[in-house]
Amino acid sequence: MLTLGLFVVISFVVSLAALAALIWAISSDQFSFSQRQARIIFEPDEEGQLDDPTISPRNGRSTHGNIEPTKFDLLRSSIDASTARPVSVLIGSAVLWLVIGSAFGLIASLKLHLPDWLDTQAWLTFGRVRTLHLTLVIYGWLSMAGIGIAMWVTPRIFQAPLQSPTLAIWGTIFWNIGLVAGVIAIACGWSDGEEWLEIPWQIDGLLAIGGALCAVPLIRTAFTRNVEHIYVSGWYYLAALCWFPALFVIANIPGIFVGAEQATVNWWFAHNVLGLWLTPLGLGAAYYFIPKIIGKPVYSYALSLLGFWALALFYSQVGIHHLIGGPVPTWVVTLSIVQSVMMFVPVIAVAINQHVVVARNMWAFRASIPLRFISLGAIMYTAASFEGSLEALRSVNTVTHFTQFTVGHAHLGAYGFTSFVFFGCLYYMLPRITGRDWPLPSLIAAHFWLVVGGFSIYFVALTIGGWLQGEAMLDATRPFSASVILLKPFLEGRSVGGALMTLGHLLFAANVIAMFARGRHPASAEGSVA
Amino acid sequence: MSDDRRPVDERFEPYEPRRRVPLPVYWIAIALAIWGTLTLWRDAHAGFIAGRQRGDEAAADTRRAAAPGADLFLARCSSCHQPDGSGIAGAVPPLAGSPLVKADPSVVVRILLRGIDGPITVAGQHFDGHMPSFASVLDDDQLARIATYVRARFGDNASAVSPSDVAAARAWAAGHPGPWRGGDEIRAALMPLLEPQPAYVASLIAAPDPSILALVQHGTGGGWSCASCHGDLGEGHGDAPRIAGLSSPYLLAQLRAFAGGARTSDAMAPVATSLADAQKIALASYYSQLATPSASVPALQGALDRGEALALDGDSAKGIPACFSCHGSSGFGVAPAFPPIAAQQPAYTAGRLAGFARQAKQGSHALMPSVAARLDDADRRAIADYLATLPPVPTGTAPPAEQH
Amino acid sequence: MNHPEEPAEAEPLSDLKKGQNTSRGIYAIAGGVMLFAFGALVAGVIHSHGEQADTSKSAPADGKIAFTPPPESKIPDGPGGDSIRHGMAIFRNTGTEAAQYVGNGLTCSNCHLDAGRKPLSAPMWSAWVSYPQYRSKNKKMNSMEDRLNGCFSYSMNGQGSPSGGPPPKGDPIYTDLEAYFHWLATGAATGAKLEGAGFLKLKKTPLGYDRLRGQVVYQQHCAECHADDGQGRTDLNSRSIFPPLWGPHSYNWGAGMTQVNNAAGFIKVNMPLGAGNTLTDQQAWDVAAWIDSQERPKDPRQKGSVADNAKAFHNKEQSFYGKTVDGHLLGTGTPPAH
Amino acid sequence: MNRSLPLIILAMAILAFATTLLVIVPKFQIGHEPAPAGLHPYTAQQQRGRDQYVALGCVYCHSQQPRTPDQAPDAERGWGRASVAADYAYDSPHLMGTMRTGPDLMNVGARLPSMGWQLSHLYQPRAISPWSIMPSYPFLFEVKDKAAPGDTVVWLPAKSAPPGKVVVAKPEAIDLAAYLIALDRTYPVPSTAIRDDGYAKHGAGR
Repeated sequence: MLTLGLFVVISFVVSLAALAALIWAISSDQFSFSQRQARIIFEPDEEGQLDDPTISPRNGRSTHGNIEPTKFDLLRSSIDASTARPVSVLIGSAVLWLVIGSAFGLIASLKLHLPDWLDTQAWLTFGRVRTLHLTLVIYGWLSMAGIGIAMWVTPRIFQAPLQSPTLAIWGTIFWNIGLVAGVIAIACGWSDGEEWLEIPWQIDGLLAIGGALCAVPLIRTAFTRNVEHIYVSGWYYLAALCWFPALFVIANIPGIFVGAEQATVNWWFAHNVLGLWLTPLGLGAAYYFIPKIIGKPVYSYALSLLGFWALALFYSQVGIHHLIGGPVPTWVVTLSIVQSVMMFVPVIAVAINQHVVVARNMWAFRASIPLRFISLGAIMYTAASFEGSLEALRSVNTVTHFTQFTVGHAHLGAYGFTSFVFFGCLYYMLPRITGRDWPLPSLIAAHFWLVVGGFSIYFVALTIGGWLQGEAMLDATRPFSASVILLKPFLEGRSVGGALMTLGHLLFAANVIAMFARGRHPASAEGSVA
Repeated sequence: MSDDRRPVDERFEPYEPRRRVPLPVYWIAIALAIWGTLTLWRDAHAGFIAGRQRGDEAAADTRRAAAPGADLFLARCSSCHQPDGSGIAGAVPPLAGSPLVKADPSVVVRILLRGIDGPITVAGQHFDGHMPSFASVLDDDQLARIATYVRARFGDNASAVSPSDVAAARAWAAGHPGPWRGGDEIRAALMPLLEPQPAYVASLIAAPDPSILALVQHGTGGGWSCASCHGDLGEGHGDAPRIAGLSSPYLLAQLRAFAGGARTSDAMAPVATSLADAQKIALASYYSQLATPSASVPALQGALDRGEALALDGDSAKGIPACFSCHGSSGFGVAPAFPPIAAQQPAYTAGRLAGFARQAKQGSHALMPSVAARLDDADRRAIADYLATLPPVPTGTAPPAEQH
Repeated sequence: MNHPEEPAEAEPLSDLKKGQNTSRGIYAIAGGVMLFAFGALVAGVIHSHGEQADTSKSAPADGKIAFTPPPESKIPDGPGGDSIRHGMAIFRNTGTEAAQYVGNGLTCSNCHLDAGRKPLSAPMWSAWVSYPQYRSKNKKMNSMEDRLNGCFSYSMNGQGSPSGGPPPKGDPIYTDLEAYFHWLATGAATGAKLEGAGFLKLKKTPLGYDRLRGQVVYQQHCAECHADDGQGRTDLNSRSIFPPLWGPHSYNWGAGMTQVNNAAGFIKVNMPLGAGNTLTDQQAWDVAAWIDSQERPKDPRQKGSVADNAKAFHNKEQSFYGKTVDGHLLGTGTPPAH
Repeated sequence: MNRSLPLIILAMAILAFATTLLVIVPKFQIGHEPAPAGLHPYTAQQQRGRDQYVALGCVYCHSQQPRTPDQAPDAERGWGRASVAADYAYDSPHLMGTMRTGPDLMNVGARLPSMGWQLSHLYQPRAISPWSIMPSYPFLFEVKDKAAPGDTVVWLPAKSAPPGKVVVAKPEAIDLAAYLIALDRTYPVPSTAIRDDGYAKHGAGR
């Protein structure tokens, strides 16, 4: 008991010491870093201009005049050309999985208040449909879109063409095969049975290979880069691309963990998928695209350092807050609770960095839908993280644990934050990749308002319903049935919200398909401006 | 036209200006670090407390084991036989001065193991008693301590009883199921010199109809079998209650209430609805006659001391009357409206009390809702667990032999 | 290369900068500690507020002193404690512990609920501090023993007991009961007006009381426990659990409970047991009238006719004694029990 | 932050540190707990039923981890004592769950030991609990005109039974019900058993 108590103290002290060391290093300029290196790529007149390819002269909105091409544009064009093909494949797959995944999500949501609907087939039972939804949106949509965005951004900030792009295409193919195989296995009832790890471990190998094939080109690009400094997005991407394979492989090794041990591994993994995979992918993208679109830099270098390393330190240890009050040692749970609350530090750092630049340029927020998507996503990251920290407190967790509140929270993170950011990024990226304007620009706004409205309904319904459900379960004088009965209208509300979101995704997919269907613009496909 | 347009040129690539971390970020980080340290300390302390709570139970067990039986007597016997062993005139025979207590040690032990059902004369006074069997709720060691205490105090310091004596008597009792049939049988089997005892007149209990037994055991004739939830002998499981030995009118009233919707239960409603009234009557009669050993053990981590206090004395500060002030001494029930509550499954008791509290919140002023509304979670668990430690109501007959 | 938002380029650390860092560090730590203290303060205020809401119940009423008797576990050891315990046992099991002097199926604690502890059911801690006292019932200064003698005579129907009357003067039963009362009143001031003393003085209702209305109330709220015939109920060992309210096993016509106002006050606060104060005042009056208009053992003070006795002892009472109900003259008495 | 290799190494070191704390140390601590004497490995039939439980995704609505009375009234609902790490000694995959859209099932076998009830409930939960939102599982059953010898006929209340036909449980349904009935962890555990005791307070729950 004493030795284990010691463990907790040591781990917390180590984290705090690391944080203190980081703060000291920042405040005393220990990180040698030359601003000149990072800034050499800019011209003085570049700042303060909205850069939004969804706004084209065709729909009568243009914000800046025609600027003569520069040497840098030429370089950038060749960089973009190197990534165009793998990124197109990744994004095309991601959007496909988004549509299918959200359809399954909608079915699962409807089944919760229409339990006798579609009940004759085993593969359509709630337990499988819900799992198909999660697997498709996490490993299909979010992961592939995230990798795709990373693959487009990373060469740009390294100012070097993507190394071995063919590997990335093969990686995408492997990943897709693994995903399809996993989805079929789950639909047939072959599942590893742990949340977030349902794909049978025999199939996980394909995903692991696919992921590795996608990571290698990016890491190689990092080593062949043409700038000395690594922009903050690059830190997040590099770390995430190393973290996720390690997590995924360790969590999927069969036969090592049993029972309660397995539960700790399960939640260590499941939360790290959010914390060390989706969050860095989303934050990396937001760190690049928010200033990119506005045309002004984020607030502070020192803050982004604090945000990144504190995230690594604290987020990696929060997973066991999913087992509060459960059959695992008190000290692990407490450690995760404390580290969850310590997450306020990196979250505030990121929030200041990203929100301040948007707040000072509200004109851009109003003008640009991609920026709106990304910036709203970043705001929801702040909100989700604050909510998550509070939810980890024992007093709050007692109510929210085991309820739909946590589902609302998970969607605030995985949808409100990551998906919103990715939507915005894709709206920005695809015209650059294809060299064409969006073919159906009016659908962009429709997409935005559908998912914003749908998600608001979704989140509010589950948050209120989940809280009431938790209160009902804590009151012994109310039968368990009370918690179910009171929840039903909120579940119906969730379906309404989910339907709006799914509709928005269909519009988005239609736009993407229409864009790809027209092929890449010959001029940009050439990779040269001339 | 626009198709031939190149995408708008980009000029800006993001970078980060050099700016110091704002002081409020440091403040928050430091405040959180202090909070985290305190939380770690407090939770480590909570683990320590939980360990000690569990340890306390163990310590209490050891304490009880070390006690010479006085506390067991007070908890188990005194509510009927009175703390001074004087019994209750016309109801419960005295222990003080009883020849049964002074006789061979096996007499007290065998009575404790089997209970008594029928007329008995003690010290010239006539009783028509029903003493419960403690075989299912106390272990050999506890029974030995009670017997030793009773004999020492009320039997002129008669010799002590050892757990092995109890074990031997238990083996013997296994071949003699059911309670002693009055003083007559005790006199015949154990104490020929006992004063003349009234004759035991077997009450005529009709053997259950085969169709009712089929209903009970296999569910033939409507619903899931009773036994599949309530146990082979109606002893109950989890939150399925013990129904053996509950009075026939009470059981019948509940079956009708489930069927009519006056009492709600997801599991009972479909069954009660599908049973014909004659079946309900027969089932109520069948279960009221079963004398089944207790299968209840405390399971809710309730405080047994608190439960005992509430059951015997209530809590005047909270306006809670004693359970036994209506449900009879030892929780044996008062027919027809007040069911036996002794040896009930604790999850059922606690859940039922919570349900009554719910009714009170919904505006009911009926008796149980009014009382249950004043019990909190810990009280409900305490009462439920305490009642689970009591011997079952000593009524009816031994279960049909073919079910053993 | 001119970025207006940019602070000055990083330069080698000067002593001035070092000093700035130190002061910033001090500000950071002080601010953090203050923020934590502020947070703790806010959390503490919320917490203590929640606790206060729970305990802000008991407010003193009309100048009377609130009193709580000591818990049973505080009974001292030794011979004094034994006497207290025996007094408590007599109080709870009067028919067993004082069998010689009890002529019905009641115990003291049937009316003095919770073994004489419960407020407004004539608790013994308040009784103890108000004796000796002049009582118009017997027109003399009564000691506690005199009062107890009266209880045995009337409420316990001593005339029907094996000894034919209450315990004789000086009997240890009195001593032990008084020891118990004395202990219950530990810490109460002699002669003080304690909150919850005696029975509730229930205000009269405009409709007055009516025994037939009371019969309906009785069937609805009382019969489940006390049985339709008012004879109470016993458990399977024939031990009385719900006391008989009238008839040969109940209190006799000399008992204070035969006065409708006393019974109504008792019922209003205490009945149904565990659901007190759920009947309306009118229901309490009516049901008290129904119960007290039933025949019961005769008044032991009766020398001549019921009418004479009514004039001598019952003329100032709200009682059915001596009245004719359904053709029966109440007060005639039930035949002796057994 | 100008070099990628140190960045990657440090990031991985932090993850390794977290993994040690959250995975490896708990594994050794929990691994040292012996399986309770009252806990038995699953029989072949129960294991088949458990596989059905996994395949149908029951875990997404049903937890298997009752909480302490200090925290929640789970025991009062009949869900059993708070579970400890050793209760799961034979569980792989673990099925602790994180949702209670339906009730906790850690001790459902002690609470609802009736095979007949379980089968009826799996066929159509709303035949028993009209408020239930649990899926029905008709594909685990056959609807026949007449039961063959050896068939397990499922009793249903008149309003839910297919008219003129009988519902017979397939082996999968019987396996699943057998697993549910085997879920009974009501045996005692030692006072040193591992679980999260963070809700214990002075005087609370005692």
